[in-house]
Amino acid sequence: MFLNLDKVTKVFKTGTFGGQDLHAVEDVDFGLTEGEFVSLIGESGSGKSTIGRMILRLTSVTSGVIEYRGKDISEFRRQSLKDYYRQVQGVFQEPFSAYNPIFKADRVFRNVKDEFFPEMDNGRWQDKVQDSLGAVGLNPDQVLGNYPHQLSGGQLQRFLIARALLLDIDFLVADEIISMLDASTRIDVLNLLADLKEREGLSILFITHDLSLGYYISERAMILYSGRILEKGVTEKIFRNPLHPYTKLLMASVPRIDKKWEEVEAELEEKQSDIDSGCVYRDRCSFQEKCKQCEEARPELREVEENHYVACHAQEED
Amino acid sequence: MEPPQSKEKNEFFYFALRNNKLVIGLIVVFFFLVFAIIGPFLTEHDLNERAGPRNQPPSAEYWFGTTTFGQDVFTQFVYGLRAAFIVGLVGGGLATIVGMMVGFFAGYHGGMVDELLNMLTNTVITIPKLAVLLVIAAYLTVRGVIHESIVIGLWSWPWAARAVRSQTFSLKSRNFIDMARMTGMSSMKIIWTEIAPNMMSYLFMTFVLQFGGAVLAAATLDFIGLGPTEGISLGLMMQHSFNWSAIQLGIWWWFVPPGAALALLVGAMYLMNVGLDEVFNPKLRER
Amino acid sequence: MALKTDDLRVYYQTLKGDVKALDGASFTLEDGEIMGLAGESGCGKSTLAKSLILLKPPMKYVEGRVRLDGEELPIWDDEKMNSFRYKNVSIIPQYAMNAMNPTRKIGKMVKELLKSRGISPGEKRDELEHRLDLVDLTRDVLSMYPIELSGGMKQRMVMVISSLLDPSLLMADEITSALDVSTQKAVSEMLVEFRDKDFIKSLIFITHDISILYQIADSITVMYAGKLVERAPTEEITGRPLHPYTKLLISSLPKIGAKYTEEKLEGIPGKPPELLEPPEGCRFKNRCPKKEEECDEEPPFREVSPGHKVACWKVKKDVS
Amino acid sequence: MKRYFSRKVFIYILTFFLAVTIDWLVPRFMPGNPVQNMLSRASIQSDAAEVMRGYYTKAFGLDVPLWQQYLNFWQAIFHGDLGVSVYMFPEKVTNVIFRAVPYDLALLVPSVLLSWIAGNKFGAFAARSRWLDNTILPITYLLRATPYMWLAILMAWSLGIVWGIFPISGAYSFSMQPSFSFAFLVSFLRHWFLPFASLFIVQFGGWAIGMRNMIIYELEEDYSHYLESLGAPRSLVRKYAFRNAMLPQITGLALRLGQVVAGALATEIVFSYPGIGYLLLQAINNQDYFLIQGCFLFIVIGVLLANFIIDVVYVIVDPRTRQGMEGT
Repeated sequence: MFLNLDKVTKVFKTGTFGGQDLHAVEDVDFGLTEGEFVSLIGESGSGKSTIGRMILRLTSVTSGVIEYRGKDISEFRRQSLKDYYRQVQGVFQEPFSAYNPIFKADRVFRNVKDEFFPEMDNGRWQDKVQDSLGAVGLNPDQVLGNYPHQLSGGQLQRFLIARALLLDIDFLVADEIISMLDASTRIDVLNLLADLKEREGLSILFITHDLSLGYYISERAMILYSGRILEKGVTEKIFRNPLHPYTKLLMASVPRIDKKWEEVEAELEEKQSDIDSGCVYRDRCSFQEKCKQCEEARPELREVEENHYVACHAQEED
Repeated sequence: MEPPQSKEKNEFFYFALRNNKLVIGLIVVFFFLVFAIIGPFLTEHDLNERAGPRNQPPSAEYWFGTTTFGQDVFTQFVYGLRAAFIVGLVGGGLATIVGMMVGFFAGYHGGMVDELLNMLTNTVITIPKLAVLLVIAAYLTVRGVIHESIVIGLWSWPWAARAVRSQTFSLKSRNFIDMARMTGMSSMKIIWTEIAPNMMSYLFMTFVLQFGGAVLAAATLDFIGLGPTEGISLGLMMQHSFNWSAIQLGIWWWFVPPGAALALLVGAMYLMNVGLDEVFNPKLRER
Repeated sequence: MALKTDDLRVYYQTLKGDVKALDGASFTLEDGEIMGLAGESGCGKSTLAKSLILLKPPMKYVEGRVRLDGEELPIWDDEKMNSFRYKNVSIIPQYAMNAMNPTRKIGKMVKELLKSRGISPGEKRDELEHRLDLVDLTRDVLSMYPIELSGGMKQRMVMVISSLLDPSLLMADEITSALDVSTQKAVSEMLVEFRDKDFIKSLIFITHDISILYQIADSITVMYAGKLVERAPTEEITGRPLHPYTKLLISSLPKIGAKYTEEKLEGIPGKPPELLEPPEGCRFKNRCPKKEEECDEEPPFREVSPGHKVACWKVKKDVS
Repeated sequence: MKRYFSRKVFIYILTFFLAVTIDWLVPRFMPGNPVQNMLSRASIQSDAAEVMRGYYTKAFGLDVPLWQQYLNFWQAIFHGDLGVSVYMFPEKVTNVIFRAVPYDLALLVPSVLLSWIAGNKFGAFAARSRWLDNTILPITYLLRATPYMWLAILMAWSLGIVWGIFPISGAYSFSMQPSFSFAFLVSFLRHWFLPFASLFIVQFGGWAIGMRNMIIYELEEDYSHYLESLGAPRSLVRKYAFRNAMLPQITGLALRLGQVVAGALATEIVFSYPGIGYLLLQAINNQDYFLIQGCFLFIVIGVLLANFIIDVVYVIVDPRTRQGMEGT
């Protein structure tokens, strides 16, 4: 495994004075092989962004280990951390907020040069910049020298991907990178990610709330709810045969343009996040056989068919 | 839908020049600044020299009249104005810088660092400035304007620190900080190259307020006798006039100019601050 | 006919000049109709909603007439407009999460709001509670502060408040974009129910997400760069879009079951024009694959088949 | 909630501890022997001086180790023993202070409260009115920037000397003794008016500006726009904005009230008004360390109490703080 998460947990202190604990991510295990495109699908508050930020070392891990090429990433310091960032980068949801509004957009490139390539002469650097802009489908003459507000959301996101490409990355965390973009441009950015994976052999962790996007683009998918992975596996299998009731509910409520919402009588209560033991999904579960186990024990992720896992007691019997 | 926003510099000047508060404030401050700089060259008298007859009302020869000791009020006034600018710049500047440092570190690092710095800030806010000044006044039998400015600066930073801290806190959650962190930059460098430039306008406004506050604080200290033992200041002029019964004797030209200058100068500073706020924050503009 | 707008133009005043955010909108809305208003950010859809209820600087009324239930809406006159607000036209704003005064208990705020509009809160008490039940909120929320509610709860509370006086026209401005898919569905369905129960006569539902409109709207209107480009019944526009922009927009949406490796979707190259100085003629022409010379002249927004209006020269040819 | 307050209390105790330590340091920081310094300033007869020297050397405890002196100081504080004043020998410092406090209360409580109410009303009224914003508001900026003592001097000179309407020195006529007679009351009020008015005017400016700036922010908040969209009259929108803008002003009020004990140093000096401020000046001029220490202790306690009250009040009036404490 090239990236591996082992029982990763993140607990936030909430309340201004740190009175309560919020388990944003709980015992998450998964791995990524080289050149793989994996989707992490969940609603807001599911902990999906926290997982991305922990992989990027922007948030610390409360317990558990994240390993990159066999090394615990929490042990990286200065030089080794820099080496890590040379290979692993991230792009986030809000295109404008990733740029310091008072500087020109190219500053993100200059920062990369200052920190990683201080010796490189300017001519060669310019060539490198042109190459990576080309790789993300931007015309350097149109985008260089502009302030962030003069560029469109789609351009800004491509710009950030180009920034990552300046480093010889082999892993990219893409956290909701198209959800703020306009419909007419978002699909192109998504296609770009897929192209990069094909062309450069990048591994990509694609974090999204949108099932259809996850399906469109990824080889494997993980469904996250309240900090736990409820179902994971090969994308087609999950979509064709969703086993977890939550996955089913998600499938039912995604607005689609080809099918109307079925008469799913899923009156949705507010999420209950204060479940301390038992299945995190039990309060909204539509399964009649709400067995005792769901109250008491957290279901473990089990493989129900080859490369298809689910964490649900109801699936354990057979 | 928002109209397209543009942050170009000419827009700043466009609104700055059309903001009456800012323009008037600037003119007044600039006027006093020029006065403080060239004033001393306009007078041939020394500060404490007996320049003429006692208690002379303003005249062509003694523009602002003379004191009970025959000193030229105009001379004292222009030197006092200088002292006010020094206190404002040094005291206000120091308070802004210390507040900035504390605010940056507390806001950026959060957690324990934040807790400790917060505690320090609250403590400094509660302990009266006078108590500290008294200790210092007792210790330094010879004090100048600079000493006074430093003490004021070191004791007025908490308000600035609180403001800077909350600003830093909100900037910190923006993604561009994450982008910088993902180049392996040190937190010091991130603070200086990413956060601080974003807060220039805010820091400047903080400084303007601190400048005004320091000038007023110094005037009060001077008036109650904890001010400089050497030189002159606008506060000292008021103290002297009061102590030598200028009120009862009706020597108004001795105490009117220093107070009026203070009120106008600091008032202009406050006005400027509100004007700047309106320029930087489109929501506050006049409608 | 519930609402009829005629060549409505509302600009934003900026330093560099007027941004022509809404540049001539004419449409009619039938009684009981839910109209979806779709388009990219900056296309003027929110401007349209805001101008129908609270038109204030930097927005500027330029021209156009609006009639609601046969009566003229004086949208350019803030004072006169006041008697229509809430009672005849109402809005669920984009910022529904922050729409309630943080330091007032919700029930008290509603009471004061009603009183200020000359309505006795006692009279509306039952109706209010009834509607809380409908949107699945307990009555306790009335004695809570907004901050004690979750995002979804606040959203529903604002829905109840905004529709309490049974306005003829309700506008929902991007209210689902910040919500999770499951909540999105619930909120949208509740609005349909409001219409079915005759709380409101008609609804304009604004969103950038056409798939939601497909689920709940009777008709869809697509805007581009300050202009209406297409308007038709929902099934018609999603099944047989005529304007090139609508076509491209719909074909770029990933469907569940579509996969990159099997069927690569395409976006629309280019970006919308600056509305400070929009180009002459069709505003989509620079991105349009079918662009021809005649596009330099502005295409009229005409009916090409019953209930289906399009602003495109090419469509005329296709049809005739 | 509990955690929140226990932490707050901890900070207050820490601050109090620090303040008392500084207070203790004041005389000890002096170059030379504090007792000697003190007595040389107070011109008294030599046999009395001996008595005093003996008393103060013992009181300061200069003959025991420093840590012992420090502990003794704390002990004395808890016994309410702040020593004996030099300047008013042989009166106890606590008595001297308690005699001054009523004058501070009489002067400052009305001036702070009235200026707060009037300033807030005016600031809210002036906000978003182009006409007032350009005419009267600049004047309030000037008021806020006016040094207290200067306005006091101006008023004393014009109303006191030139027109002779008000007396300008003391809290009542020198020829009178405090009593509950009508004549005394008139005299008291006449002496009270000028210091009160000068304090009121300057503070009025500060409150008015604070309120104006706050309310403009509130009027641009989403909840205000929502009310406008639903056709709520201007009065309701403004009422809500005003209420929310008041919250920071409450903090300001409490802080200011906390300083009531500190008096309005400069103003009291100008009018020789016998509050703590005036007392402190006398103490400083006479190097009366026990009195200085006592005054500061009172000031610090006042400030700390006021701060604590704000913390409690805030939790009650602003639901947002409550939520933060319980977590979301």
